[in-house]
Amino acid sequence: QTVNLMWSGAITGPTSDAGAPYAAGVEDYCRYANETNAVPGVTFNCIVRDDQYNNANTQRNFEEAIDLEVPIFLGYSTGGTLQLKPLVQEVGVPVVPASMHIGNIDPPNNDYIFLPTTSYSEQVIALLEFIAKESPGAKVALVVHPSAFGRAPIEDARRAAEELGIEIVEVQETGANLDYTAMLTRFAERGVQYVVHQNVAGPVAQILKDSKRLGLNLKHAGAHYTGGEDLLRLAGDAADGFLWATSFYLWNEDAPGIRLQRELGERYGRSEDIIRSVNYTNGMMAAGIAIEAVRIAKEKFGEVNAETVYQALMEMNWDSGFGVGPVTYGPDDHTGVDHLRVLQAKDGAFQPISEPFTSALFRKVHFQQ
Amino acid sequence: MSVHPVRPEDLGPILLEVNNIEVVYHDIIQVLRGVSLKVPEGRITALLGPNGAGKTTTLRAISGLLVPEDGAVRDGSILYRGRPIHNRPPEEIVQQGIVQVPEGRHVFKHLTVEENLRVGAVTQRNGSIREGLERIYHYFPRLRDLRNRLAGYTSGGEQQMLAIGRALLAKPRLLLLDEPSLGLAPLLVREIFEIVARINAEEGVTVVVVEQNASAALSVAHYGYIMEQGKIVLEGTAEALSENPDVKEFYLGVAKSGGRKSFREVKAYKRRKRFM
Amino acid sequence: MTYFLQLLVSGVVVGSIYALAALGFVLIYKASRVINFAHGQYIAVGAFTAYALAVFLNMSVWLAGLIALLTTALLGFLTERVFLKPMVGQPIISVIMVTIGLASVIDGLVHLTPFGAGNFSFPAFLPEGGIALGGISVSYPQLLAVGFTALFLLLFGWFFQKSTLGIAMRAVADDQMAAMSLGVSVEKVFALAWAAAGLTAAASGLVVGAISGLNLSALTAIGLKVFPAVILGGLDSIAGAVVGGIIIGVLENLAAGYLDPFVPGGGTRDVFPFVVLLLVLWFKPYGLFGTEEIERV
Amino acid sequence: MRYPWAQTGNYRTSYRQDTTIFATYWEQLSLWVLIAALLVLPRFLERSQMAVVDLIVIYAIAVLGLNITTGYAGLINIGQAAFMGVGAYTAALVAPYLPFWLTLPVGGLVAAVAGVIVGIPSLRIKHLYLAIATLAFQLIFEWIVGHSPALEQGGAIAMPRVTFLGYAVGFRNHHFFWYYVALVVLVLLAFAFRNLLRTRYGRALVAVRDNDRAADAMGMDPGRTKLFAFGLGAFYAGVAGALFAYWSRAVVIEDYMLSTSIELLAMAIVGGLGTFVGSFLGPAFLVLLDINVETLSEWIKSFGITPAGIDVASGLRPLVFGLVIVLFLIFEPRGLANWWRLLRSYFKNWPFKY
Amino acid sequence: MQLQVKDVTLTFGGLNALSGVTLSVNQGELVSVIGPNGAGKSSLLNCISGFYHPTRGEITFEGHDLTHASPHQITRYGIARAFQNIELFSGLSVLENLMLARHTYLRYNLLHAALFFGRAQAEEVENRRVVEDVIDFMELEPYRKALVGNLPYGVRKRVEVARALALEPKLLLLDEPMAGMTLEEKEDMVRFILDIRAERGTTIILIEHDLGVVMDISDRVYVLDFGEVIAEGPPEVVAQNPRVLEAYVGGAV
Ligand SMILES: Nc1ncnc2c1ncn2[C@@H]1O[C@H](COP(=O)(O)OP(=O)(O)OP(=O)(O)O)[C@@H](O)[C@H]1O
Ligand SMILES: Nc1ncnc2c1ncn2[C@@H]1O[C@H](COP(=O)(O)OP(=O)(O)OP(=O)(O)O)[C@@H](O)[C@H]1O
Ligand SMILES: [Mg+2]
Ligand SMILES: [Mg+2]
Repeated sequence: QTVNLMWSGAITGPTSDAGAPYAAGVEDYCRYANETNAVPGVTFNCIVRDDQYNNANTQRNFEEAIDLEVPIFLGYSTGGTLQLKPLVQEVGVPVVPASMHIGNIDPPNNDYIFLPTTSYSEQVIALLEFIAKESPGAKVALVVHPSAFGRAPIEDARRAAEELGIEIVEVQETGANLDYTAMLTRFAERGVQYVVHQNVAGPVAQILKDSKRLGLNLKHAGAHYTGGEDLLRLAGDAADGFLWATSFYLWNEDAPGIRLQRELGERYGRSEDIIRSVNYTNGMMAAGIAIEAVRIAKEKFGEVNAETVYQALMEMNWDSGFGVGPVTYGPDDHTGVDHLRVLQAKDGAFQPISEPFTSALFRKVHFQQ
Repeated sequence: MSVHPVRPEDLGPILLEVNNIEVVYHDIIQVLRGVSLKVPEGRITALLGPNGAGKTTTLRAISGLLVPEDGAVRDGSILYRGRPIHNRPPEEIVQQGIVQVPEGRHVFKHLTVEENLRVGAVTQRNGSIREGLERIYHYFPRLRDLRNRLAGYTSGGEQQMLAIGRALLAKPRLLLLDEPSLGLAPLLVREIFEIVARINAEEGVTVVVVEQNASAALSVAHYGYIMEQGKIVLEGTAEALSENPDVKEFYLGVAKSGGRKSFREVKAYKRRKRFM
Repeated sequence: MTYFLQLLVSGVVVGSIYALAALGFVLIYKASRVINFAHGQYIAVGAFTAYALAVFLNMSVWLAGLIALLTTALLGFLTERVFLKPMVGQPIISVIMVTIGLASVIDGLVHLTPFGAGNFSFPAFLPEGGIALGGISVSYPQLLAVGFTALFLLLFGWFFQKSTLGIAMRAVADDQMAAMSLGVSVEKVFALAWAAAGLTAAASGLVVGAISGLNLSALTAIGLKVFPAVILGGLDSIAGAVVGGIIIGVLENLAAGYLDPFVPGGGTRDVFPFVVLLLVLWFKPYGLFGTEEIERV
Repeated sequence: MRYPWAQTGNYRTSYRQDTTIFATYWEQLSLWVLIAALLVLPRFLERSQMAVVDLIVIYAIAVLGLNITTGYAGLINIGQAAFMGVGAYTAALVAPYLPFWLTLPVGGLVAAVAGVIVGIPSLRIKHLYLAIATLAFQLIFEWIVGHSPALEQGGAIAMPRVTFLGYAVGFRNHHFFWYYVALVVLVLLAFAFRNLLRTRYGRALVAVRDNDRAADAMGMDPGRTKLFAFGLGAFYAGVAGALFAYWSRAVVIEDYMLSTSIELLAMAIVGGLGTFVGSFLGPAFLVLLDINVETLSEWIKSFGITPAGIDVASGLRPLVFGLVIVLFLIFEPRGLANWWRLLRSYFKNWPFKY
Repeated sequence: MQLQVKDVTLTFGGLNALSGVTLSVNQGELVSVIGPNGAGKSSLLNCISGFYHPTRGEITFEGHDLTHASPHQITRYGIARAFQNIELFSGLSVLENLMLARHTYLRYNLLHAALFFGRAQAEEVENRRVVEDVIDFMELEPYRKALVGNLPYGVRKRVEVARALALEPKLLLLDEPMAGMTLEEKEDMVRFILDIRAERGTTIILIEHDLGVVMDISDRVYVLDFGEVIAEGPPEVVAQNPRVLEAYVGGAV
């Protein structure tokens, strides 16, 4: 039996620096699954589509995927996923986006969308908790990407800051600029101590470099897509001290998923840059979730379709080896890996400075739990 | 009048020879149908004819400026000092000493008068531009006063002077003038033709001038051709042409009685039925 | 006060990058009245060529930069020959669309190399840090930007005002046929303009690469930032490109410094230049230094 | 005429006849045949193919508008996607309160107002400067949406599911339903387009393009004519945008960004700028081309010969898109419409060669 | 008095194209304006037709103030012009060029136009008839559907005049309608001008460098030099004025 899978994301266009390795991850894991016969009796036909960060393309791809009767769809952007929500709800095909926007799994129309890991909101709140512990009452600025992706955690972050007794002095949206002097000096003038980023690596690196050049006493932290090897490479030693929250293991750690990633990357001729990319890991995990769900569905219901895969996801508890915790879903739990760690850049590498944990504060401010 | 009609050869060595050329625009519109003419060196040759006869086209064929108009010489040849030059790129032809002053002046509106002149010197390798400019200002003292004015803001006559001066800076041996009197007041027409005659006399520059204003052109020219519908229909020395009765009536506007025709009379002999 | 000065200084620095990019843009416009929407792509090509030479072939970044300048100039020259030459005499919209198509073609080609996605950074080739003047700091890559801009400004300024070839280039823009009648080779002029534009584009690519790393979309985006600068300065003015670029850089920074706190979400620097652009177009349609279209009836 | 169907040439014997669009009855007939074919088309296509057809129809509406502004009035507009966006956001805001057939014109009208506002610079500036002004408008539009909480800052605003004559439009019939809606809208707007262009409105547009000083001397206000051109072009875009919103079930800023504006321009050019048929051929060609290049690159990739890290599709799509534009401009500046013309005259004269 | 130009001065960055020009034209007159190049003849016409606005002075036409009016307003008052450098819609046919001149006579609205029904169609047909008459009058029948850009120069000049005529003006401004024409074509043009006047009583202001034409057909002549009127009167009188001879002809005619 052949099962079609499709990923649609930005290999080109905005955010392609994350999208390209992500796509590679999806592709390679799929291949691996076929080679190792991961689901007995099932071959996967994995289609990887570049939607150029354009929602019309995403939608077209998604609809084609439905015609191909994919049991589960791998998505990408925040905008694209938010747009698809009503349709996903209508057709009942599970979707795993790369975007960790909490809005994807908030009502309405949220039944079939599953985040692979903790949300941006949770990551940012975890960082705020960390900051509050380090310097109580700290003044914080939030710098975010000018898109739905960037704005995702703002509301939750404000509420969390209130709870934590720290002050969010400013929220700034910023894409790629050549210079951040104005913003940074103003932060400094207003007594900001920490800058928390929800962005992609490029702008963050530039901000870190400017911050260092200006000799400002600012500490920086950021959510999943801000960090990783890209940041280290672009910012150089300006990255030192950067705090990073993510649910993934890093390429230089000894985790089962990472070992697999290295092996596959080398086997399929990926460049070292890709192999080290956390988004490569990310893509592998997304593909992994899909394939694992298909495996469970096949094993349990004997047939693979959107409905059975959805049922499979509902009871999934898969230790992927890529994330710092198991991927678990349930009726009230649409985040896969519920744990995350805070890491810090030092001498050109990220070192974990916390154990994996889940943020109770996040649950409190977001779900009022 | 002499027994033999004077031929161009009699006026000087032939500098340029157009042999039976046919010119086609856009690969389909044939404009010249076998035009032949000879230009004696050191003389002024006039080319007259009604609108659309193909005078401009003939000049363009010589100077290579058919290219930007999507035209080409299909048949025949153009020999300059015995060497073929038809269908060569214009910059090459300018370098050999043939410069055309286009119809309608075409000054560079956004350049100053002096900059306009300097463009004329672009093909001059090492000659001093200063010297060339002085020469132009000698012929056209008015341009010296206007040297820093944008050419777009000068009057029609000044633009015509500029266009001629600009061409002279390219040190032509053969200057092609296309309707230099177009839109000029009588005073300026005369001034321009006087200067053309002086340039020809003082520097020995050979000139071909295309004109609607036949009397002005024939007053300075040595030899003339008359062209109609893409063909040369008449040629001769300027004097001979001025005496020709057809030329007199159709080009010089002389009435049968000998005096000037009045425009008031046109109504009488061309009235037609209409419906208004 | 230092706050203001710091904004001003870094505004000038960023502005001179825009100015450098705008220069190349203006060169093409000046000679051929073409707006080049592929300018950002040339910037990217320049930067990636230098990177490839420096990293893959282990050249010194300086040498790699030099070769990149020349290669991009050659690319400019070739694109003119291949794509723009057949367009002579076509309406402006067609020519604009050719450059847009060209941008897409170059994008596609870059995607067929390893540079399509991802972030890269030059090996260090400038000393660490920078100079600090009374509490205002400027890094070496930023100084490089200012230096390049000044250099090209002087070079092209002289060229267009004083050299015969430069004047002939302006003449071509004014009236091609008349220029041809005087022996100016229009083809050569266009090709030269595109080559020069390629050269300056590569220079901006190098500078941007040095300052903020290499990323295809970030590099090509600079091609858009050029518009406010050239409109402000005047589409066909070399000095205007530089002044316009610098003013836009400064205004951007002042907007970011003084407006952002009052606008929810901030980010005014991204839009402010374009608002300025519209205002300039309204009050001074030909910019500060652009030549006014002479229209007589 | 006794046998109108036997008519082969263009016999017009009165001024009134000379104002008709169709020279021959054959042409009228073939138009009806075409419309009939379009009506039954969905019977032969899959749902996902219909999605593509819908897209073409919707873009064709926007391109018709662009052809008014840019093709006929000669005002280069690099912000047509923003006008679509205005229509789409308007639709999203009013859709909960209005039936969809009212939402569409409302979207168009609001876009038309935006068009007139954007056209204001055209009162003072021309040509490329104007082109850049529209570009600025496009970018300012993107920024404003990004900063408007009421528009979800560019995030998704879901469009309500439409019920028509008591029948709810769902996933299975979504594309079929919107196909018919879009088709009706297209036919109406195309009809208006053709008519407008042969009246004083259309002539005025062409006049300001050709020579706005002379137009002024003819007693038409060039300023108002340009604003009209922008307004009308934007109206078409606005309607297209509103349709696009329904078609994609949600409004997201990414669909109305600069790249879309450029694609629309490309469609107009490839179709043949300022031509009627070009407004349909261009979108059809480029949309289908893109899909086929995608398929092609997937095919190439299936051989596994491309080096890792290089995505063929990502490279080929912009490459082919750009090449098509450039090649068309160089070799067939009059676009597909010209091929169409040649083809038609071939059939008209058949069996003769000329 | 139909047209009154009072003490008009026009300045371009310090340069006075016109200084204190006063001029009046009566209904049905044919008035010529002559003068050296750059004397300000075209500028004067541009002031009357609204393309330039005088720096000082005022212009009135049948009680309408033209001083600050825009060209399209002035056209509606009944003034039409032909340009010195041909300003046709070169991408359109002769017919379309002339139909454009009927713009202000067409009154149907956008809805009529979009449906092309009833009023729109009727008006189009009606105005088409007027245009055809003009085509006939100017003997342009063979070129009716030809693109203007491809026509010979002389014909294009004629189309310009025809287009102005299609506006059915009360005052017609002609800026060098015969420049660059052969004698024969000039004669044709003169014939048209005389006929226009004879058949329609249109007032005409003519700028022309060909003194022969001017002297033969004008009722009155104004001579401009350096933006000032240096002479005015019947042609025979003006032709004898020594200032005119010196400034314009540089000696005897
Ligand atoms: N670029 C062109 N494309 C097509 N036809 C052209 C072109 N240039 C000129 N023609 C045609 O060629 C014919 C001759 O034109 P040409 O300009 O040579 O005449 P001319 O004798 O100089 O007339 P004039 O006195 O009006 O300048 C005319 O019928 C004209 O329409
Ligand atoms: N738009 C303008 N800007 C600046 N100067 C102008 C403008 N229009 C005309 N001029 C100047 O005003 C003066 C008068 O020009 P105008 O065109 O009226 O002369 P003219 O008498 O019509 O000459 P010609 O017989 O050559 O047509 C000239 O010096 C001219 O340079
Ligand atoms: Mg001619
Ligand atoms: Mg004049």
